[in-house]
Amino acid sequence: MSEHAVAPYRNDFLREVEKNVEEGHWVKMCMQCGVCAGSCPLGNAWAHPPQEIFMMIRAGKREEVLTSDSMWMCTSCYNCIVRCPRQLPITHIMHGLANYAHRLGLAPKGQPTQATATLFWNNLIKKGRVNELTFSLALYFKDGFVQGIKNALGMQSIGLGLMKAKRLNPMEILGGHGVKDQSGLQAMIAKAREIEDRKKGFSK
Amino acid sequence: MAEMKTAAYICSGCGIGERVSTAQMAKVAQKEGKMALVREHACLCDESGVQAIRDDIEKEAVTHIVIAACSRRAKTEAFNFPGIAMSRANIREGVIWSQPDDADRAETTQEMADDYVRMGCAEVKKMKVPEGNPNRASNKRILVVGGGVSGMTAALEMADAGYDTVLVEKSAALGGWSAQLVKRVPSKQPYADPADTGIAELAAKVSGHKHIKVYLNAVIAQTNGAPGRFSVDIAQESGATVTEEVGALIQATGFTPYDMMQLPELGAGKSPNVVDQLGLEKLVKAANGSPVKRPSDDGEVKSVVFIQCAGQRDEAMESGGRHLPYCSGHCCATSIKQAMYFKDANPDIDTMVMYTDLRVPGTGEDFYRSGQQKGVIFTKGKTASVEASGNACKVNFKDLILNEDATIEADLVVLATGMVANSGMNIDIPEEEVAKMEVKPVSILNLNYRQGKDMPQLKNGFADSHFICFPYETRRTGIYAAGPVRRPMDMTQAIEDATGAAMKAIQAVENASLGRAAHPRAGDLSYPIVRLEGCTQCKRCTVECPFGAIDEDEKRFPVFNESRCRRCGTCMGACPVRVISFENYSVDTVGMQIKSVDMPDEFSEKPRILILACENDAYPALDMAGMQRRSYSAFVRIVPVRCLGSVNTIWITDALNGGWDGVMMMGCKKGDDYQCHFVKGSEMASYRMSKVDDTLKQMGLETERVASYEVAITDIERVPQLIDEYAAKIKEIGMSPMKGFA
Amino acid sequence: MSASIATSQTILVVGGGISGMTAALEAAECGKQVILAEKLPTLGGRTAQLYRYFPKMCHPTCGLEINLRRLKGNRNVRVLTMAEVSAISGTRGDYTATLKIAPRYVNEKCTGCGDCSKAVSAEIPNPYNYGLDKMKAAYLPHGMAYPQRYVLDPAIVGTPDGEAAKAACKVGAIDLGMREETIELKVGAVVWATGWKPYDAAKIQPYGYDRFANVITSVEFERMCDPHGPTGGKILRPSDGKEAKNVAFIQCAGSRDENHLRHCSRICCMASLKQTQYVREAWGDDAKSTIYYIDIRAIDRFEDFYRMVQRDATVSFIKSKVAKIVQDEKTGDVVLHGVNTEGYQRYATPHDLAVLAVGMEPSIKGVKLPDDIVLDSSGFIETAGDGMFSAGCATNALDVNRAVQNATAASLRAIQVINKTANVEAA
Amino acid sequence: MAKKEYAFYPGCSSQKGASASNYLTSVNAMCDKLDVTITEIPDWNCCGASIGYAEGGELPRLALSARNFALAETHLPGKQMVATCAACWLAQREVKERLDHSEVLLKETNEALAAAGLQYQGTTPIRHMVEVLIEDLGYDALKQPVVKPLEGIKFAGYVGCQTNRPFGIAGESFENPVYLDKLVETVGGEAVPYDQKVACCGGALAFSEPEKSQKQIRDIVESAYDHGAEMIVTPCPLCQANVEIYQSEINKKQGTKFSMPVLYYSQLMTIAYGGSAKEAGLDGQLIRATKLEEIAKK
Repeated sequence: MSEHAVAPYRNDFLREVEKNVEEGHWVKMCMQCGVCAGSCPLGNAWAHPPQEIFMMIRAGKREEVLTSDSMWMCTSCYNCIVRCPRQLPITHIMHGLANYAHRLGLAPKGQPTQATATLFWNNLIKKGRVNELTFSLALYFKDGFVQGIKNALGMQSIGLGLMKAKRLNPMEILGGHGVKDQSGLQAMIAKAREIEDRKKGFSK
Repeated sequence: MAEMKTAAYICSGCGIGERVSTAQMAKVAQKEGKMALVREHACLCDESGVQAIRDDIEKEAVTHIVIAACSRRAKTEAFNFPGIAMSRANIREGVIWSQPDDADRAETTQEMADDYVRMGCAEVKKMKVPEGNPNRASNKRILVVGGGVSGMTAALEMADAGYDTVLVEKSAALGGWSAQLVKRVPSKQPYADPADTGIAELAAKVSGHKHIKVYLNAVIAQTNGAPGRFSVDIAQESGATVTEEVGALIQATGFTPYDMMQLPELGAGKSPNVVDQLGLEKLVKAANGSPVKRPSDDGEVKSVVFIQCAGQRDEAMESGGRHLPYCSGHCCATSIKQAMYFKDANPDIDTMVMYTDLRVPGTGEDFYRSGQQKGVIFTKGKTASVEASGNACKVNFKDLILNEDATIEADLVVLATGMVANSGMNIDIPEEEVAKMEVKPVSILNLNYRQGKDMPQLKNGFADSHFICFPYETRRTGIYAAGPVRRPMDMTQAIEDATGAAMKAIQAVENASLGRAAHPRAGDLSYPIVRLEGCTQCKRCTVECPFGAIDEDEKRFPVFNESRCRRCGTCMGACPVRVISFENYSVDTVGMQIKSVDMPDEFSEKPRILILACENDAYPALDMAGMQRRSYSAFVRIVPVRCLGSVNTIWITDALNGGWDGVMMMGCKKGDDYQCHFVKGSEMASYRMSKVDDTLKQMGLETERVASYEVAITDIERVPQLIDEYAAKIKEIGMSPMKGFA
Repeated sequence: MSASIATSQTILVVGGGISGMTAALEAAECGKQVILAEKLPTLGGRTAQLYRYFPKMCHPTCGLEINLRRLKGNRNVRVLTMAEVSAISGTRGDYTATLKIAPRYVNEKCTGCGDCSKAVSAEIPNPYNYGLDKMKAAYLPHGMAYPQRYVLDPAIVGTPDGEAAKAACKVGAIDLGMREETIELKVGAVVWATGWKPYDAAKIQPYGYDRFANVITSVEFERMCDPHGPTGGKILRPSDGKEAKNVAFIQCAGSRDENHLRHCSRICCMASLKQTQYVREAWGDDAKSTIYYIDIRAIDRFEDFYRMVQRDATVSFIKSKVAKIVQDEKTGDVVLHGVNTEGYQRYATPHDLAVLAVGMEPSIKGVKLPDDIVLDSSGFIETAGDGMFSAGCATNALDVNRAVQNATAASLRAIQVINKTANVEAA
Repeated sequence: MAKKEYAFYPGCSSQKGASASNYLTSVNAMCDKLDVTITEIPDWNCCGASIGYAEGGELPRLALSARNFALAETHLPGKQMVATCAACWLAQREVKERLDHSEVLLKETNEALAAAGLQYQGTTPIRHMVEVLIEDLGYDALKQPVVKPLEGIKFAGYVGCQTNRPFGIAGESFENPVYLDKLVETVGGEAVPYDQKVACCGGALAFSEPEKSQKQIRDIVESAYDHGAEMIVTPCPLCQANVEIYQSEINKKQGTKFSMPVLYYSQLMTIAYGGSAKEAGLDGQLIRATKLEEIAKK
């Protein structure tokens, strides 16, 4: 990480975050009241709550922040946003940091939400709409075939229930929902990604 | 003044008539009170009642009246007769509302009412209508000491109100510290950026103003006199001394930054790259728009750390603190401003403010946000040490959020040290201790006052002021403190404060010219009159006066400076030979009330308890107890006094000699958090009362017969309890043996 | 009353709280003519509703008594109560102010004997106690009320209660026929001392002031601790009257918050520090106070008070903006949820009572004012125009000391206008 | 009542055979009864949902929602876009806010859209179906069609997160919104006090962090029981799915006996308006809402 060696409490990492992380320019506005940390439904699961992460960014703790799994605990409930007295878009900053860490390959390996998110995204851009069956199957098998079978069996009753209730369609596996203009959609996503990578200096 | 003609008016309204015999009271007023005219009225405060009194004043030439009705605190608009001496017997709140409406209390209630009538008559006959201080002086010029932003503002505001002003500045130029600032913290929205100081313009206005006379390189050699007639010797650089006659003074002598050399642990003196806030202003001024240079090697400053509370918010000296125990208030905003100097010039410069509590009250919060917006970083941390490392500094601190020790390197470290008041000498330090000091304190006002050369200090070396309800009230009438000499403050507040002080100074000269008292008895025309032929030169009055109003002449007789006097009567209380009095408040006006009551014999089981109650707090509390119909013993007789400090022990001995069974003294809290409106009055009283036990023993009386209480105006529930407990105590120790001898 | 009592030499002071009284008295004691207009039936304002002042722990009514004495002894001040300024026209030195005077239904004859109050049966919420208790609909606002005249609540006018009050008054002070009147005054300068109001705590949703009985505001707590308040000075939980010994103080309730008040209200830290001492005085060592704060703003010599409270074993400090409050349906305890940011500890702490240190909102916020009055981003008066000035908490969030200081300055600025006009007229 | 028309964005979960297909069924029935026409936006795509960020990043997500707007603007000009899924509505609304406030993002997004031959104008407002009901129609209008009031049924109004924060329904508080309760009462049901009404069900973390989200779900269901509710009603497909589906899991793991039906407001209204159990999508419940079925049968 030599090109990213940052002096403690100097603003190099803060500037990096402001440049490359979604809504990152808000980080400096935190006044350390902690209302975000107290408002998170999964609070206990956070090794570093948002306001602490903001402080760590200002303290130049690049490694610790980007390799942390804390921001992956965000359920997108938006409690922190509506209560923040400085109106920081905390949810989005957490998403942004997670995405940034993920794109840099620094996010903790096998972090379940990260893996799920990737599967979800790939599933949706394939056809432009989410295929819940293939998505959930993929999810079961993300940890390998054997574990996948276990997971699937574990959820079998639910799966069957959903099928009975016509809320899970086995035919989906043969294609199912999707947008008509899939090429256009994929071109659009590719273009968007290209611009973003250029802007944020991600290697493809 | 015309021949005294007395009249008593007995009101039977508000239920008085149903509870007591007003006819009986009228008889008392006539027979015992010797009132020339006595009238009863069904509702004395209505048009007809007031008109009846007016008619008597006009047609019957009545000069002295007793109103036996409600409390002196009620119906003041109705009972307002200029030029007439008036005493008010408190029959409503003080008798019928404080006594239960029971048949078995009817007799004692009537006795109470009768006694208050007796007391009213006795008092009014000893009252004169005050004519105002004869030694009034009407010089309305005002002198300001100190030419910083506070002093200049005060001078300008007074001049703009049409008052001639003299401004004395010890340095060669106007402006003070504020002249050294590059910019100031903004005082107008959006409170986002440093603003121009406006000092040059202010100084120009002051120097050019037709009502302002400026002395530079000048100090006060001596200050004589009193409000309306101060004469101030101004020593100039040339050595020449000029004397200015003025009516009031404003001390706006500002502050000195706390000496950062006391903070070696924070790198002061260890590295040239560690400066205080004024040091930084100098660096920025020197850079004059170009990048700020690092003192050690003129390298460009790339990073700055601001350390808040440097040498401030320390433990109190008495508990081992080495630095300032207080918070100077402005420093957080000032550091934000200074960080902006760098950020506005070049956002790539790292600036960090290290704080434990960021203190930017009011709209300062906007300025804080603006600082963050500009990229100033704020770290809640406690600095352990600052060390020089080459051309940089290492700041070692504990990050209180991340809860770990950390270090940051910076080119420049700015210490936010506090404000130390330039308040002159602390006159409460005894001379022998002053003698021991290696650095002798230097007086600023050089007051030629018996009690010392400067204004008394209140706390932490800041100039005297009651700091909640009446922030300008010092113990030196006609001399007001303004700006950081009074309390640490920023420029915006100093401007406010100076304007307020200017107001008070103007008021002081106006009141002095009319021979009237200043706060809190503003408008009071009475003044202390001394019979020097009786004086024994004991100096108690000169020592005890809370306001330093009394000096001594070469023959060590007291010299009263009436316009310095606040009319509290502490001198009257102090005088062992009772030669000091006020026209409408004297040893006699109270003494005769005490003598006037009807004293039942020792077998009557009707003790008499005298209550001397402070009219500012204890008396209103008793009134409100009545308003809430909280009853208390019928054996007490209450006499309001201006301040317990005015209580002369003769009243107590006379009372006891006269057969009173007990005396309750009710005054305000004393000490650091004093609530006495005359600052030291209640303290003086308690000091005197500590000696009263001996007197009692000599008289062969139990010491319980005199008791002192600290009573607050809110003690509405407590006061009746105190009274009843004391009445029980008296019952227990028995009636006074002195009855019948008087 | 006609306009003739006022001239271009008169100063109009709007608001009869401590700032307005100060501005009026300082000018009057300089010999100036002043009209002091207060919209409530009594002078005294917010400070009259405080139990004690920090840092001296002394009693606001003590200073009020002095100011009332100054007022009673000074004929230069003309007091108008129940009077609201509805319009101001003209310019520096020559303003015309229109005031609406609400009917009090009690005239100057009132002796303050209280017979009317005894006679009526209707009760109304007591504004002096922020509605925490009720009072008779014929009332004296409080023990220090000035003028010391009763007031009839409009609700009982035209009811048997109104008639009963009238019948009970022996001095004919009750005038049920009173109507709102409008008066015009010629004045030379105006001082706006309109003061502040507590921020509406119900808007701070996570704290559930509107849902949980045991969440109250700091101003309500002040009344509760006053021996003459609704609970006779006892610190009790509204929900069940249980003795509240474990009290939470929540700082910045509305203040320093872009969702509510942008500014810091300055007084709240000191107010809470002071209130911890009420709790201590009430329960001794059994007391337990916890202050949840972002920054403790104890400026100047107040730092000594802060240090004293820090040493108090019954008081603890947690650096945290409380995230939310839930009232336990069984115990009635209020449970505070949040994170102590100094080292990151989560808490879910039950307390008997939660006191919200509510911020100061300018009273004039949302009121129609003359055009040349400029408000800042928080609604405080920044500039009031050439011959008009703001004083006290109309200007900024100030403590009593600073409000009085500010009001004294404002009265000089008004006097400057008067004196200049006088000179012009003379010339 | 005046006929109302909207461009409809159903979202992935509401598709036929998907986890919220019964939501769609009931919404269609409800709209018929209320004479509200919803025309599906041709070729709409997934909004990226709240989980899309990690892989998708910022601009691709903006592009996804922008595409939906662009399609609505092209094919259903002048019509407001209405979504039934909380996440879809929120994503669309956030993207609109950001694009309308950032020149840069607008430019870049349209650059990406151009690759699909589309352009974002920013002319179409996005509404949630609940907003349409409350603001465009109003409670009175919603009451009129009621023929079978849901008397005697106690509902816990579970609002959840994304229809409530950060935007919420106008006039509602984040901590104690009451619109669901009002809707329940409008159709004759009883809304019980409920302290979990804005709690989070774990959202997308139901897949990745089952223990953590199932703890949330347990609280949500438990509190409904504690407050005497017989059913939970919600406006959010993910809330509905999580809270209903995982009850059996929780029972299995933790020995609870949860069997609390979780419904959509639209199902309640359809039944109250006289619709059949099928029209209301009641056959789509994993935990049958027997009491509602009975009312439907009447």
